[in-house]
Amino acid sequence: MAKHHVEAKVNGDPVEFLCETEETLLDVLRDTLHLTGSKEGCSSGDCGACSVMLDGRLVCSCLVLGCEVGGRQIETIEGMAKGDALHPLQQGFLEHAALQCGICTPGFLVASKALLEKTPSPTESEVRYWLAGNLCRCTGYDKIVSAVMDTAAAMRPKQ
Amino acid sequence: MARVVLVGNLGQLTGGIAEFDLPATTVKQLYEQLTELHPALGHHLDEGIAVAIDGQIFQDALFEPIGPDSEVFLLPQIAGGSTPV
Amino acid sequence: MAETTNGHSQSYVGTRTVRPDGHDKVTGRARFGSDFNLAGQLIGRVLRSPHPHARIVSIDTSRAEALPGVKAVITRDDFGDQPSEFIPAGEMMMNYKDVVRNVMAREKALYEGHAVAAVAATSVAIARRALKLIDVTYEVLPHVIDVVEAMRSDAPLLHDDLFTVGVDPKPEKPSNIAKRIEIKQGDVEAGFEKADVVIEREFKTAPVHQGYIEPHAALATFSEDGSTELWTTTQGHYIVRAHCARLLGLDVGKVRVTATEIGGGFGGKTVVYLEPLAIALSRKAKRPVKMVMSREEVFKASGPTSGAVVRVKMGATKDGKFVAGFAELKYQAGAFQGSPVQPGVMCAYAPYDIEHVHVIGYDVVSNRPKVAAYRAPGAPISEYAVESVVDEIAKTLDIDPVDLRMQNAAREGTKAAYGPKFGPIGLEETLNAIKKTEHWNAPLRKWQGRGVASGFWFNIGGETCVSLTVNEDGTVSLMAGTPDIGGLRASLAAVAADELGVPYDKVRPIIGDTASLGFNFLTGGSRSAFSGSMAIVEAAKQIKADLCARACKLWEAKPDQVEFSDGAVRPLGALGEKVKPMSVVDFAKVAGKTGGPIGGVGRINAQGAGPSFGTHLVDLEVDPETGRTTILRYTVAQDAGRALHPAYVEGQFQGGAVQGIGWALNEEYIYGEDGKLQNAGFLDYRMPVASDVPMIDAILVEVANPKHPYGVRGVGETPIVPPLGAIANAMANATGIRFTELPMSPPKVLKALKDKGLNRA
Amino acid sequence: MRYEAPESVEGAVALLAGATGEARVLAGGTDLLVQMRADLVDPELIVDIKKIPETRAITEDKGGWRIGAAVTGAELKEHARLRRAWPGVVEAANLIGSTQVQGRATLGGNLCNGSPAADSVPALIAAGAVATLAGPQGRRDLPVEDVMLGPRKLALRKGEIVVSFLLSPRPKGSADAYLRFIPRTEMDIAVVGVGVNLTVDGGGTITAARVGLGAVAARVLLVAEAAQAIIGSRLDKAAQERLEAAARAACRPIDDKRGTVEFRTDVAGVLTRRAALIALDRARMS
Repeated sequence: MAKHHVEAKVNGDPVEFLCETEETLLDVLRDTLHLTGSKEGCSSGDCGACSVMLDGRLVCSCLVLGCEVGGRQIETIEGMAKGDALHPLQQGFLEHAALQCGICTPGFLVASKALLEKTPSPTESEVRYWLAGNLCRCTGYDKIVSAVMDTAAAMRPKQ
Repeated sequence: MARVVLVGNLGQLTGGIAEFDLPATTVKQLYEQLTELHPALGHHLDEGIAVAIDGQIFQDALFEPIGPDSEVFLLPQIAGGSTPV
Repeated sequence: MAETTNGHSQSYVGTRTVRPDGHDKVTGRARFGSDFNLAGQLIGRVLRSPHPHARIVSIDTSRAEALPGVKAVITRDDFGDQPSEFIPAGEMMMNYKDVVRNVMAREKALYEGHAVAAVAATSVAIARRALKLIDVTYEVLPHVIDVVEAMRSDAPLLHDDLFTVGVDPKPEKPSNIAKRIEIKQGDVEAGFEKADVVIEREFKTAPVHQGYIEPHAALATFSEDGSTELWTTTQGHYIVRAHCARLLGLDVGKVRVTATEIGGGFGGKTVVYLEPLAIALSRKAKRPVKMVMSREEVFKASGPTSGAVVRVKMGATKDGKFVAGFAELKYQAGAFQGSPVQPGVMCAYAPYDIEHVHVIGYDVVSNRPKVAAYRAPGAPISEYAVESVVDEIAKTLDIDPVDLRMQNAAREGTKAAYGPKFGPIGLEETLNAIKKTEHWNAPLRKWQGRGVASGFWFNIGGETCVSLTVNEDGTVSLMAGTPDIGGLRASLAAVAADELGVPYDKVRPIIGDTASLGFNFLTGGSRSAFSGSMAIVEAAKQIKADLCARACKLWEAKPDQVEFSDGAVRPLGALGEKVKPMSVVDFAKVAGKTGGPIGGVGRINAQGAGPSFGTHLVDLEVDPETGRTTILRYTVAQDAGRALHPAYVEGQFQGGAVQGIGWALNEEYIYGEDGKLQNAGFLDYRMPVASDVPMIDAILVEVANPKHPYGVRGVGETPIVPPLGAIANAMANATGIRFTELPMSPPKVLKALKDKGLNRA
Repeated sequence: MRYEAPESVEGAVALLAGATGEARVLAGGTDLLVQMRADLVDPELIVDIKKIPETRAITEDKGGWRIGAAVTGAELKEHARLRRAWPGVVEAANLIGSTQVQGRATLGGNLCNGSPAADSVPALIAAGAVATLAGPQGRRDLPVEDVMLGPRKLALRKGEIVVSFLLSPRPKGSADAYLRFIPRTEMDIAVVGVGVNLTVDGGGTITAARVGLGAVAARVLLVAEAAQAIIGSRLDKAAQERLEAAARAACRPIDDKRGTVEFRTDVAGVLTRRAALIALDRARMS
């Protein structure tokens, strides 16, 4: 059958694309829209490297069909920095050396941003459980968790 | 004369002799003298061998000097991140 | 950071600078293996054997070739056979007869997932359909998975031309035992005579995968004249070039390989899988071909490290002196010979000063994917077994386990169990550091336990080539040829900045392709920061000498009237009144007038890699009713020689520790009776997730390596050596039971507790 | 492969009933998409039910709760009143996968995937949840324990879908709890899953109970013997031991990559006791 014609918003910009039913949102982002910041580590929702926001919900873009996202808002790592300024989490990851190889970093950043928008003052345990769907094999998570906690503290309005 | 010790399986190529005293002043000379004594060692020395001179391990270092009373060990090469065979 | 026009004396080495490649990696801009595309590219896919062991009777590709959109199909017939000879590829000794068979099965498929054919098509969907149209006739053969079964004389034989090396006389019958190796020191039997306590145990470890999050990926384009370009995610693009040129009969000089950003490797990206296939498909299709492995393919067809059976027998006097150590190691190599049993043998007793040592190792093939290197290849397995027995000796003699290690620790001048004497090393310092932690004395509750273990890795140097170029504005371009897998560019840029006295942010480091620099051995063996910084010092030396020479000409001075210091050539003595110092920036402005471009190239075969020792301390808690283990607290102390970038050194310690936690508790390759892998995915291959682990305290011990200009030691591999033993020792401390099989997964732990009637809170 | 996203139950049923080849319902997609990638299924038609308002709603229904089949775990968690009424059901749903999966995975999908290890199913069974199905012959209600017959085998007829689940009103002094065993802290499939729902009288004696056991048999079990073992007790040591024994007796597990028969059986007893104690605490405080 004919491809699906889909209109959606990615990082605030209107996009239009054609896709087969079996193509995932991740396939569309990477191969059709050339937004390769979202990474494919497993295609089964187990590694979180493809994390994006879909209408404000954190999801694995490998577990969403491209044809499902008509009329919806998608936010990817490419939309995280605003203008000249990195998002505080991006800056925090750099300063804490919270990345080694960097393949999991976009997914961790998107997921961490979602956490802080929901829970501005997470405990270490909340951070670890929220990020349990994002695999990192390099860092042992230590510096990632510190980066998220410290950035959260820095982002909170000071009393 | 430098004291030369073969570690591991290399000894099997010298009929079990694992220790030598040789007048070599470089790794290159050492290889030549050993091959002279035990031709079977020949191509094994060209590949996959590390040389420890007075405790310092060298890999592929033909011109490394050997002192008159140096203690030299021939070891299987360590490849670390790559798999040694 | 303030920039001074006339030289610059700030030191960056040893500080926590932001990595130069960082912004690209937090914004999604950085391009990893599968992020590269070429106009007109085809998609390549691999057909893999469903059988663990089968003769390939015939392969009929005609139906696949007839499918519209299919542009090329390759099989064993597209690769010339290779003679059985071990030749050095970089530093790795390889037998290309095996390599060519591993990238594409020839006579037999030797493991489930073994590549049998590959297609290139205009879309993923067509490529997938094409695979289903390739008709392969297999003659299924009996298979063998377990290492001990594979060693039996009646075991199914993988290679009828494999005769055990290292036994005398040479065996008449082939077997699955590729090699027997041995190291001896003193007289181990006499040693055991002197022992008051002798403990002997047999241990079993499961194969574990490196678990990098980025699957293998390659993009190749081949021109009619044989010139080839390849983009691939690898730890060593020069090694990839060597392998591909050899396997496809190409001139090395015509193959240009670019290492993309690499999403983890840990040793697993030191060999070729997709690369030769992508080039062969592109050669046939005359179009670029892109290939990316699925996660399932990564688990089934790329190298885990060995599973093993290890027997250890140690003897000590009643006052705690180790007098004899024996060990027998049986390592799985996978379908082709070449397990890391050699370093396993050499590392087993390396941390200790023992007079009598005898270690035997076997390299054994079975119907599993060929093992690849994994962080300190071979060492974690044998050192886990020894550290477990050391812990039992401590308990038996009622000696503090750290004190016992201290008493027997290798130190400068100790004759290593593998032969030579150690230079300056830091094992005692790491033991002291651990003993000084608050962690060491913190209280524990019921069902909680504490364990300690030490570990050793050799580290290597090797061939390295880097270039430094001073640009017209005085900024510096740094090119290295070893893929940056965890912050290398930050370390090298700091060294270059300090050597030339320019600001860190004026040094731009990149990883060059194989056409841009001389041969570089791969990123592995904990060598890239060690060797790379050495080569940069060499390149900077050339630049300094050149600038001094130019200054002499400009100032009409003698060489002894000038010196390079703090980023500038400075006039000495009386000359100082006549002329002002000239900084690197000043020279850059007049480069053309004074002789042309300014730059240096460091070409070295780095020697003098210093071993790195580490000691790990772990607390854990066992749920006696379910056998579940929780890691409560973890401290790593390791000798870094000198940490060029402390944060990334800590990162190596922390990452290695957590990989070790996974190895110890939950990671394993699980095979069914049918010889097929049952957990080829992140769901059931259980790597630690963020909520499984605590913070990992990292203590940097710095015992300078005298052979390195900055005192650097490699740090990347040692951190995965101690965790297995430390966690096993903590389990023994928590439960009173000595576990001798990894992983210590809940069913095994609960069974052991139940057998002792301990499975109640 | 066809993709349809009807906006009414009738539309979805008509599409599925009319399908010539293999047809699959798409809710959260966290199982279906993985199976498609792995070439385990290759449906001719995919019917996305998320555009049907009825499958997406959580509504109070005569003191009880009606939960749409396509409501996600994250949405359940954010529903404070539902969480207070049925903590066990909500915590079970919240154990399905990662935060990312929580944003997609649904109660209906978790049940209709037909896995004996589905986390939310033992809790729904313990809760006495009833599934409302719609098909070509109209609607019918089926207790959740009767929906799944075996691995990947459901009692649904051709063209039938699960529209919603009904949780009955809570009598005073009742509460539920769900516990599962996994080797890691997250991201694993349950090796054992236990839902316990019980009611206590003023004196703290258990007057009613239901126990659902997952991953220990070919389907999720409703274990009446386990409930009988504690009804009339105050969950004293003796009752706890009877409960454990009953739970273990009900297990008919298999050895597989996730656990052995012995391990699953032992842990089923332990978790049933622990879940019952949590439910009891909650019931007494309610």
